[in-house]
Amino acid sequence: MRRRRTRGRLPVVLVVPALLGLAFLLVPLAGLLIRAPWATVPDRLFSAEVGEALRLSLVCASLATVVCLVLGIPLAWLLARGDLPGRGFLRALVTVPLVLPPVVGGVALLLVLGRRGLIGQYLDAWFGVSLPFTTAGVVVAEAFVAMPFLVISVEGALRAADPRYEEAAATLGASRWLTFRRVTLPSVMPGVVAGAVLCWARALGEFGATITFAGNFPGETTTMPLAVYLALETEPDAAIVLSIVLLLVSVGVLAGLRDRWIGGPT
Amino acid sequence: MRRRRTRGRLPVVLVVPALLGLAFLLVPLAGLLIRAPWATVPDRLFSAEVGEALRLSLVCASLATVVCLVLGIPLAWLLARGDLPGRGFLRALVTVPLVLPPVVGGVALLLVLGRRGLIGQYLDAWFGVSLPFTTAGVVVAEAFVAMPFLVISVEGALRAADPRYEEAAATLGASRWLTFRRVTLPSVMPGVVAGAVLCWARALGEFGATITFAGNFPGETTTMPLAVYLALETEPDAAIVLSIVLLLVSVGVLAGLRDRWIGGPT
Amino acid sequence: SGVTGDVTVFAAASLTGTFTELGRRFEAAHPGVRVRLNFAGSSALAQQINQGAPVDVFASAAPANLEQVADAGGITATPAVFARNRLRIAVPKGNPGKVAGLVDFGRADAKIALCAEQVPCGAAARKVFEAAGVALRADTLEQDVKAVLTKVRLGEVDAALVYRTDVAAAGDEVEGIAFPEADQAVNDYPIAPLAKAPNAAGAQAFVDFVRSDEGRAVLAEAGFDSP
Amino acid sequence: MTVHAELRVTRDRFRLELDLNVAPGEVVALLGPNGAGKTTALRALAGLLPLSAGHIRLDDQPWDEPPKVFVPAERRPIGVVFQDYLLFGHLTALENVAFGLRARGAHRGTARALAGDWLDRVGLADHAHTKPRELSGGQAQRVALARALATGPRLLLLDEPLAALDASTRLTVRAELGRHLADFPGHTVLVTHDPLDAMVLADRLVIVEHGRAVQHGPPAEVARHPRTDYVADLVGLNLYRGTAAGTAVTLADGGVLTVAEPASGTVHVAFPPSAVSLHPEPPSGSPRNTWQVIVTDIEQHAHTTRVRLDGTPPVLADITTATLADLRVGPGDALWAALKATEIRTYPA
Amino acid sequence: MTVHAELRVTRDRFRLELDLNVAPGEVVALLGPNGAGKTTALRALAGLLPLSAGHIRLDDQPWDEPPKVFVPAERRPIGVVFQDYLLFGHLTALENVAFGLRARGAHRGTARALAGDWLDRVGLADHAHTKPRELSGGQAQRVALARALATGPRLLLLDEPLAALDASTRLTVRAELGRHLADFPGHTVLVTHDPLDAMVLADRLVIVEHGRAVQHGPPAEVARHPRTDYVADLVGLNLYRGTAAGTAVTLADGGVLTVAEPASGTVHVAFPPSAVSLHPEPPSGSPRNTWQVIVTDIEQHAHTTRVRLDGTPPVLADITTATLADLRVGPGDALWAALKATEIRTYPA
Ligand SMILES: Nc1ncnc2c1ncn2[C@@H]1O[C@H](COP(=O)(O)OP(=O)(O)OP(=O)(O)O)[C@@H](O)[C@H]1O
Ligand SMILES: Nc1ncnc2c1ncn2[C@@H]1O[C@H](COP(=O)(O)OP(=O)(O)OP(=O)(O)O)[C@@H](O)[C@H]1O
Ligand code: MOO
Ligand SMILES: [Mg+2]
Ligand SMILES: [Mg+2]
Repeated sequence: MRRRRTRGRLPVVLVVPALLGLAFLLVPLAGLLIRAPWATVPDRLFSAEVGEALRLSLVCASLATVVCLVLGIPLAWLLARGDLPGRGFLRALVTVPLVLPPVVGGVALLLVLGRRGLIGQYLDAWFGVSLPFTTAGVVVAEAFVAMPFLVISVEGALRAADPRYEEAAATLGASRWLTFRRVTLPSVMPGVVAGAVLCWARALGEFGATITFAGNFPGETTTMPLAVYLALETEPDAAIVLSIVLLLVSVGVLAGLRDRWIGGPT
Repeated sequence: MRRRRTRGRLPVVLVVPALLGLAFLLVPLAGLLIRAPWATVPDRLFSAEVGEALRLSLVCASLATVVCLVLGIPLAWLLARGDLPGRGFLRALVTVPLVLPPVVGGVALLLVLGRRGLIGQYLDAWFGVSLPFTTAGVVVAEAFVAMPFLVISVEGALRAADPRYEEAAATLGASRWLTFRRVTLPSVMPGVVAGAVLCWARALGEFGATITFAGNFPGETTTMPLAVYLALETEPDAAIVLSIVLLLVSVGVLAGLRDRWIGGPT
Repeated sequence: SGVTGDVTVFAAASLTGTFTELGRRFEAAHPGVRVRLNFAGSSALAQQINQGAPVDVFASAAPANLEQVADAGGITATPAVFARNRLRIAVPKGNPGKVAGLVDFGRADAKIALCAEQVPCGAAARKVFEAAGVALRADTLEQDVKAVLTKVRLGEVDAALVYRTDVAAAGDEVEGIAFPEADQAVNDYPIAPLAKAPNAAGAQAFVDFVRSDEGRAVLAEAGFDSP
Repeated sequence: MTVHAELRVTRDRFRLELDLNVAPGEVVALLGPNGAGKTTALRALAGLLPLSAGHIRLDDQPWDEPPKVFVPAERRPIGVVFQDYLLFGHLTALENVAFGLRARGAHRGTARALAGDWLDRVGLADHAHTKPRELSGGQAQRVALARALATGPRLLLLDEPLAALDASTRLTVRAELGRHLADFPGHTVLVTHDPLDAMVLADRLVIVEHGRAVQHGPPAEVARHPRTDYVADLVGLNLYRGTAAGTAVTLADGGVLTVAEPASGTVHVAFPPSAVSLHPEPPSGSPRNTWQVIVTDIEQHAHTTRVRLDGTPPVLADITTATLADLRVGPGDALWAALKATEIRTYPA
Repeated sequence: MTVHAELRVTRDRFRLELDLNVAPGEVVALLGPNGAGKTTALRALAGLLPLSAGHIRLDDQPWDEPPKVFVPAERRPIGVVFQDYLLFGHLTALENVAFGLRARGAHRGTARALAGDWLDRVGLADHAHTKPRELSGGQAQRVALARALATGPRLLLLDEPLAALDASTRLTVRAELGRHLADFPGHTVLVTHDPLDAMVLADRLVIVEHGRAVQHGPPAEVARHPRTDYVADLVGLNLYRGTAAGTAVTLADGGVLTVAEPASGTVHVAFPPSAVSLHPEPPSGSPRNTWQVIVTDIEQHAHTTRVRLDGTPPVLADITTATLADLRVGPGDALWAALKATEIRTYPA
């Protein structure tokens, strides 16, 4: 059967800016694609270093996202539902790592978790744990920068959700924790997915805080953005190719996951 | 009357990670605050350059947020409600500027909107408009980097909203545009606010794309993050002070606005 | 003099302090002239220039970046080297790692930061290691000298190689240790007016000013060697 | 200017196959058990659910004709009251009602004034500036009703518009709705569980079960010839139109009934067949209404017998089988019908 | 083990001041017009709305006592059916019903099995795996009912649990609910608009208007001595408990009534006062039930007169004032009451 248009015409006032917005986001990428020295792409794609950087990027961004989900969703819930004093102020504070230039964020992390840092000195002295210059450090830096995205997205979703369903759960004897797990969380899933996507993508592209806190050592802390940045110094074209590789992989992962998460049984 | 606890106890399983998350975000800032050379703060705060950079940052981030709202909300709507083919793929593409290391984003913008760029050459030749190295260029760079945050947050909120209210509006004769303005948008306001906050904060902290696309001219394109970068070159402690100034202002603005937007009559 | 209007100078980030001062002095010497300074990494500046940025003068931290512009036809004049910089060993205040010379960089217990090879100070570091016959070893390869210096200031590493100028700028938080092989890797800072400079006269005047005695004095005070 | 609809919708395990024709000014009531497909049919008419086959036309103007034509909801001149209200939470009651008027181009002031009138009519003038969340269930439903009526639609679709109303409000709102529907030149489709709502408000009933019409026709017709016990039980109601003067109602088709509540003007009067008692001789005692009738038909239902009687007015009576045996009557026999005035409900028409 | 509640809640312009006591096993029905505060009262009992003053206690266990005690909803052993269902959209019908059981610690398998039973009881075994969005309005309400009942609460709060059900389902679900409430050792508060639901299901009525109780007491009591016309109109119903055998129902307090539908076991029988006709002599004809009665009281209402009559059983009759004049009777006079079997509704108790 032919597909009929079963909704009203899309309004021009919305479609025009939407397409402009799309163009604004996508045309620069087209610029990169046009400029890329395609002949060298296969070489680079299969070089050991690039492979390693890519793997490291994906692993660290994913771990950072997990950390953000584990800590960030409860935090969002606390901000949206807990009756805390000074909630508005706390909420504003949570956005701070967003505003901080990433390099300063890295410095802040060093001040706290570095070898001589507020907490880091004890970590080092008592447990012999030192985060800077390690892969764990990359995860910490990425999580620090990316967490606000998750928290704010999820909090927005929580505020938009109808709290009367939570009341219904309470009358069925569900504790706030069970209510959260079985009622609240499923109903804000789209917001959580949106937040996780933002978080993962931001972590994947993170540069400043990572290099400042975790340094840059191939195979341990050199993620793709770091490789791209350094390549820019000497071979700008190579940097563009690396960026495109990063983009393709991230688009592939997101397009794949989205279908799983969202197109699923819901 | 004394305040009674009228909801169940907050569950530990949520509160503990929430507080950990909060600490993770806030302790590094405490590190910065402890380390800052407080004696010099007042001097810097009232120096002409810092004032100018701050003003420029606030103006550009706000303009970029406006651009993102105007283009991004329709785009989010198109992704959430339009029956486009290949929607999942488009949605993944929209996140791309997030993943792109910002410096590469700046290069991409130069390739497209620079004086020799794909589009920029015509802008220059036909209208004599050149975006790079201007304040407008800062807004463009910030908007490019920040827009995905808005789009993804708003799209998440749109997906979580009950579409039957839109159906009700349609039966009352409302076009999709009117429905969007008067029914959909108000009901996803918390998501829009969350997105706008993310967007504004990200724009405020934007560094890589800005310095690459718009350059670093004091009074014209030197926003606070660029000033912080320059300060890092000469006086690292000053960089921390500048960052703290940026943070305080952004927390102030967000805490202030939030109350207006959210605590209001809704 | 016949210099008027704006002079737009793109200068390497490591020149932030000195060129800000030079710009101020140039404006004082040429009333009515405004020096517009754009500081960023040399390679980013080269990119911007090649994409058509309206620039009068380019001062780079390495000859390679200036050559990129020259290759693209942006510079026709012969670049002049206006300053030189040498490496120094930088250690945190009090030298907790007890580092005395380049040989200590090979110690397994010492945390070391160097510049990445892709940036000039990294290339220079490689040369001095070769000259000293020490195997190059590092815990981190940073994107620029300032990042290396940050690690030293915060005590995250026990030793690093940075430029003399950086040690000078870092004040008493960082101690510098000179070493003989530094002479093997002197880094040249070239400057040139752009072929399509909107203000050609101003461009030439600024280049001349940087290379004048007054200019050299400012550079020397920051720790640069004269060419 | 008739609505012609052949509704064919497939939804997972459920299939709707319903033909509907609604003449201008006509009110068609859909009655049926839960899950019969009444809401589904309304959604298809509203343009919220595209047909899989069949068609919907207003006169010769097609609204939905797979695989080609589909006029979206906002371009159909309709008004809908949803089963769960769907009031806009961020707008006040007044703004909710004004919404449709504004959407159809009315000026702000005009729209608000008209909306205010409508709120007044449903008895909520006091709550004009209340948000839906602060309305009680019944108040919310009345706002929804006002919102749908305010735009003066050509096809009005009502999904249980009176279900959440309390007895007294229901009477007022039903009367108001009846008045409006009587004046209303457009077409109305009404879903309801309440046979009385259906009988009083509708010109024609369509009884739906399992997605199909099991019977349809004018209320009196359906009541007189119910096809199944289910229908008989559902629509068993004597209903007349008449003119009231005090407690006397002169019926349009002959006969006078005495009622308890004085009224005036055109009214509906209704009473269940079970309220009518039959006597071999003129009865004495409290029943105010007694008149002679002739048995035309006797129908056996599960536990009762429905006797169709001719007279002024003609009437249906439900009696037990035992009574029938006692009375020993058959078609053609004469009897006296008795009916207490207090059994008769009067509704302004 | 009694629920004592002094409910004092202030909500913007609305103020609730309602005292409620519910004994174990007792069912209290709140009746009242839209916006009277019935839902507000339920929310306070459920712990979803803290009192501003007053108290709620289960026996001597305090649930809400401003300014100190407040037991949150999840720690009150309650079950609630909400006026707009509030089913969890991401769970199937079965999972919705199992939710409360799981929350109270039942194992997955046990919870699902029990939930399946409950779905079966409300006639939705077929829809166990359907999502709420795909249920019709009435189906959704039945799932909500099953969900609240499944946890075996000590205080059951029902906000119009039968409102969206069609006539036949309503009968089944009402009977099922009645059975459950009769077995139920806990306390029940029921909000309804339907006086019949209230009379059949409740042991005591509380009539609420403008946030205050205007009358309360056992249904028969309230029906016999309505304080206002509104109440008289609302609860005017003759209601008896009895044992059915075929079409004969032997009433618990004496008397036998013939009904149309055969039944067996304990039943409620109900008929409106308007169904009772009064005669100076034993009437002949269709009415199956005739018995002698003595006038004890005559009460004038707006358009009808309610006559209280003693006999076996005692009965209320509504007649018009004109009839009263014709009959020329006063307290102490003897009359014959007549009632058609088809007028009597029978409900399994
Ligand atoms: N979105 C849906 N997807 C699949 N099936 C659905 C959907 N909505 C309803 N149904 C099914 O379609 C049938 C008809 O539903 P509908 O809502 O039309 O019933 P209804 O007659 O309005 O009942 P009620 O009187 O209870 O409101 C039901 O069996 C229901 O389960
Ligand atoms: N959240 C609220 N804030 C302020 N006022 C409210 C709120 N909810 C309800 N009210 C008001 O309180 C009064 C009582 O409402 P409630 O919902 O208890 O009525 P109800 O008796 O349940 O009516 P219905 O039978 O229509 O459901 C109403 O006048 C209503 O407008
Ligand atoms: O141009 Mo640089 O910042 O000294 O490498
Ligand atoms: Mg329905
Ligand atoms: Mg209510």
